[in-house]
Amino acid sequence: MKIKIIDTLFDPWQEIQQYQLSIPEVKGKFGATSVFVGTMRDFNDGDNVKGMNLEHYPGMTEKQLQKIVEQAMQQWHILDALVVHRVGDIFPDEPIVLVAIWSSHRGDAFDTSRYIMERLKSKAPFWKKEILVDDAERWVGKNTDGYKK
Amino acid sequence: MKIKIIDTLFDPWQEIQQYQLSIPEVKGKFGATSVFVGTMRDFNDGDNVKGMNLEHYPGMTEKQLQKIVEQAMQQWHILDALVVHRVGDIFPDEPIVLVAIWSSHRGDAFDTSRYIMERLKSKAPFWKKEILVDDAERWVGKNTDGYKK
Amino acid sequence: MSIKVRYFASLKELVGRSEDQLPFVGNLTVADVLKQANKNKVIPNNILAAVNMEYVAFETVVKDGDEVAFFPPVTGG
Amino acid sequence: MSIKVRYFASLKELVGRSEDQLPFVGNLTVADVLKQANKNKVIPNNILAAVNMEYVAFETVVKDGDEVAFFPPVTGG
Repeated sequence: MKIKIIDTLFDPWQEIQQYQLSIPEVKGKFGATSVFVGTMRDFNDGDNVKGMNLEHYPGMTEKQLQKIVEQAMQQWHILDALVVHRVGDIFPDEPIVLVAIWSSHRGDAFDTSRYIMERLKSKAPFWKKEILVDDAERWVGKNTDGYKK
Repeated sequence: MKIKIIDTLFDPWQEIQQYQLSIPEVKGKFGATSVFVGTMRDFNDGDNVKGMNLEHYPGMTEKQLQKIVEQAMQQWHILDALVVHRVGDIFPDEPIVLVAIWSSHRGDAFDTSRYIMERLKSKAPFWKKEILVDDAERWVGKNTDGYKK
Repeated sequence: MSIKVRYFASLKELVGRSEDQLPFVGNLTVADVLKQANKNKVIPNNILAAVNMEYVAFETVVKDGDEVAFFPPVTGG
Repeated sequence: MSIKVRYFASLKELVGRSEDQLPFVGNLTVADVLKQANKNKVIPNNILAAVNMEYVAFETVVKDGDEVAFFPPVTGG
């Protein structure tokens, strides 16, 4: 399992490739990989957004993410997990978060990646401040529930 | 939208990278990417498996996959979709299927990728024949329901 | 005037061929086509059918020039 | 003998600082700590609290040396 907070641009697909190479013990054992990537959009709540600053609580963030992944592992059979989250200045089209789950069967992989994303969005201490096109800044108020349709 | 049947080894992460570069129109618009990769395991139903041959019905396979993606697009708001499926001889640790969905919001991306995988597993005309370690061959009988826990 | 019949996967192995050409005689259902092309074979009852690459019920009536396919439950993905 | 108090995001901007050091006087709850450190401020009522990087209820009693953090609802991912 790996949890990584980074303050520079990352390529989620390269992160997955590299991490998968580092876990040869799951080779031939995993039949399912479920991945979620959250990417910055250039709009939110009806406004054009030109950038964002992502603040976090160093130490607590890692601790809470660790806990979330462990809670998932108690509910589903998974082989490995990778969570990468960006902090600092972020611009549209840049990835913010990556969750990748390896498991034998697809049900576990799907359920776990979604569970981790929902928990991360409600429990991991990250805060987004958006910079609008007119340079006005605003804190994002609340994350929405991703299970609702 | 792209649907691709291939008979050679592919790297799912590279496929996603490349496809994403080919759809600049969604840049800044997608906030969520949900990906599923199905990979060949070296065991199934309690036996060690050394290889597999994947047969399909050329023409009908593409037609049914197209239909499945269109049905998903009627139910959820998605921006783009990529489906890649391998046919022919496949060996353990090689990817079999890739489904990638781009959408504004994560709920749609998660729901769509899972829906497409379930429909693909029950409707797309592919058939797996496993080759066991003693060279015995057997057809896989039935796909299980991935929504069950 | 004919119907093309195709078989896939384990069913292809069971019937021992991948294709038949049946003369079109009118008013045949998909079930009739399967029976007519495989007179002495016991066909598993979980077989699926498609006409022109779309899933159909076995009661569907076949038209001249149709491609009728039979195959076991699919196992891709 | 002290308690470290930390503020994040919009709450940090509201209180105008990121940290306080409070003397440990015993028998204080998390709610007391917030009140004591911000006597003349109206604090939004959706604020969350953590002690030593774990979420806690505002009734939790604080121990000497604890790090108590306050912040708005999280918005990562």
